[in-house]
Amino acid sequence: MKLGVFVSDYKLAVDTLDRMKGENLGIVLVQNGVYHAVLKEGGKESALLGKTPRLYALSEDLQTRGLRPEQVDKRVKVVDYSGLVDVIFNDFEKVAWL
Amino acid sequence: MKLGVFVSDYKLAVDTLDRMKGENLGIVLVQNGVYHAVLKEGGKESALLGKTPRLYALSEDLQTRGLRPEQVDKRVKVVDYSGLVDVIFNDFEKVAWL
Amino acid sequence: MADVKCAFIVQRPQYKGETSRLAMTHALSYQTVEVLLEDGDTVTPSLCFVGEGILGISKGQNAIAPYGINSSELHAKNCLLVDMDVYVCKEDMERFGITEDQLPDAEDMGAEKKINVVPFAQIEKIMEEAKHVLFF
Amino acid sequence: MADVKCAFIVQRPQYKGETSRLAMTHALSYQTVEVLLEDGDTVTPSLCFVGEGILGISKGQNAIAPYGINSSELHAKNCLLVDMDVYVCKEDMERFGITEDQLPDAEDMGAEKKINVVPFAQIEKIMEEAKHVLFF
Amino acid sequence: MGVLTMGVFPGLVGSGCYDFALKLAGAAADKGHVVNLWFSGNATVSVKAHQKHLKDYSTGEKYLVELMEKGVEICTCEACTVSRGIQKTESIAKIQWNAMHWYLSKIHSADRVLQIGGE
Amino acid sequence: MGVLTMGVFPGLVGSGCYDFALKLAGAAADKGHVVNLWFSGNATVSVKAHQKHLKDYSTGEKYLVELMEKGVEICTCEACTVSRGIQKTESIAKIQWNAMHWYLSKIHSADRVLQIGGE
Repeated sequence: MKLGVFVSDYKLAVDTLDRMKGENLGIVLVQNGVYHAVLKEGGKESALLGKTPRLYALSEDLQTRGLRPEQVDKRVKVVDYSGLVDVIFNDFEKVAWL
Repeated sequence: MKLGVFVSDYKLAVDTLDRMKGENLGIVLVQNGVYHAVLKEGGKESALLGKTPRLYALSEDLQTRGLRPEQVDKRVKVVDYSGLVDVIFNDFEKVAWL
Repeated sequence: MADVKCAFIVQRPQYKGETSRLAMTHALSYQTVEVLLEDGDTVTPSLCFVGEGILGISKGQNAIAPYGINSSELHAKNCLLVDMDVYVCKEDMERFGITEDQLPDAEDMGAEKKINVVPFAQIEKIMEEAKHVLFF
Repeated sequence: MADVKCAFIVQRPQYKGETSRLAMTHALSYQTVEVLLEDGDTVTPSLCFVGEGILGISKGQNAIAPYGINSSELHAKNCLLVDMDVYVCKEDMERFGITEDQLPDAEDMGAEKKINVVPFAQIEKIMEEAKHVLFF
Repeated sequence: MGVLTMGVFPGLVGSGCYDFALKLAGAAADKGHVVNLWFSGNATVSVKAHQKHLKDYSTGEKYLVELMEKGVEICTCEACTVSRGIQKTESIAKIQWNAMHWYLSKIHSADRVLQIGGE
Repeated sequence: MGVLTMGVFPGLVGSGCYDFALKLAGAAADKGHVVNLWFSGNATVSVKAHQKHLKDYSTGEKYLVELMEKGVEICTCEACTVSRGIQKTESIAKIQWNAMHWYLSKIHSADRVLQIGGE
């Protein structure tokens, strides 16, 4: 269904995303969600990175937190707000904020 | 240190409580925290119930959620707001909201 | 003339925050949205409870006595009363040990619809068929 | 005449909500509280970062450009500048792969204090010795 | 060009989510998209006029005014707003006040809906 | 009798946590304890006067007034409040306006402090 899911937390209090099939899913990391693109907790990358090849992170939210682009996992496409608007309209049929 | 920790969620987004030693700890279940006293997720009781023998749950928050006193785990003392005031002043030296 | 299907997915418990309650009140407003639309246009919400979201609609709630507010149970009943399709995730019922008789119905209010207990796969299908998906 | 020790424990990340930022601004006000207290009375906060709380004070933040607000890094530096005791949990640094050189200092602003990286056990001891414990 | 309708819900004034919603709305409007913003729950507080911008707080008033100048339609849930003591006369000018069906009507015309829930 | 100081922080208007804080403050005052309430973050919105009580929303005004009649001291963070556009003249009568050190001073005199954070 080409659903883009916005993730705005690092530690998630809901498990809806875990249970959704990855095939047509995309994940947009915003706010504290951007830590998923950078942190390796206990040496392990975030499980979200393996869930789908369609991964985005918001550059403004990386910048705010002092995270540099080179720290971001290579599979994650960094976009700014303007780029995010295009992602919403062009890359997905629908979007949802977790 | 006789610290009473207030838990107001079922699924916790912070892990501070997990890491605190149980000896002098008490746990007060309020708001959605009262589900810890009732639910057996996947047949298993909440880990919080085994953390300390000093467990309380707020009756008004059970009532609000349609949870009956007989559903509450026997180790949990059900108190109302008035009783909770006594718990705060008499059973602990300090209290903290998780 | 078009109907727009929306999946309202309630994934958080009730009361601590307002979001999961507002999911229901917003879905209910599908009844009156026509005043703002062209003739024949409609919006049809499907209201789905998943994860901890299923906890907040149990029978026997009383939020008026302690807090002076309407219960989420009442809101769920109102949704049935206006013929909304309401779904609860079967796997989550089992996981939390909640039985079907703990779910409210609104027969006493004259509602014909009942809550549908369905597998998560069916809720995914509802999301798929909807034009828009809204998580609460 | 009494000093009241308080443990301010920041356990949530910065920015999404305000709480963890407000922990720092409230702790900072220990500097001016004397105007409301009897002579000789004081409040001494210890500011401890644990769990995800440690993420929000990293060096190199810029919240002014995108959002027009001061960064949490600046707030952390201000805490050092007023000689507050600031602690960061060692185990969480390791868990998230954060090194000491990623933590800010406020030498450029003339601060003498530095952030102390300590085991969680020491943060528990700070909570124990404090009269009050406040989680943010 | 498309239509983006966003619902902004509880607890967002003073939070990063609120800043996010306003920035995204602005970026979409700048690209020529039609943007509708619905405030419900605690987010309704953001329609209060005379917000003082302090650098330790994110406040929305000036951004909301800018958004409306760009053609963004903004509406607050009347019930949520008056329950918080804010009257229409105290609201930022040109923000609409309506019931929840306003949001549903803007969902009807939308190509994309972003419902920002959470707390 | 003891002194209970509570800090009530973001996102609490219209939430269960806010109801909790007010009910606990009332129960403590009824037992003869001294109670101080500090509002910061989004909770400061609760000092706005003329809240309309609808049964789908928890509103605090009448409870706050009752609490103050019982002797509870209530203070709102001035910076947080004005950043949300609420002026002193629009506030519920007798609620104090002050800086964050008010909270610390009431912590100094307290036997128990309950800081309600979260979002």
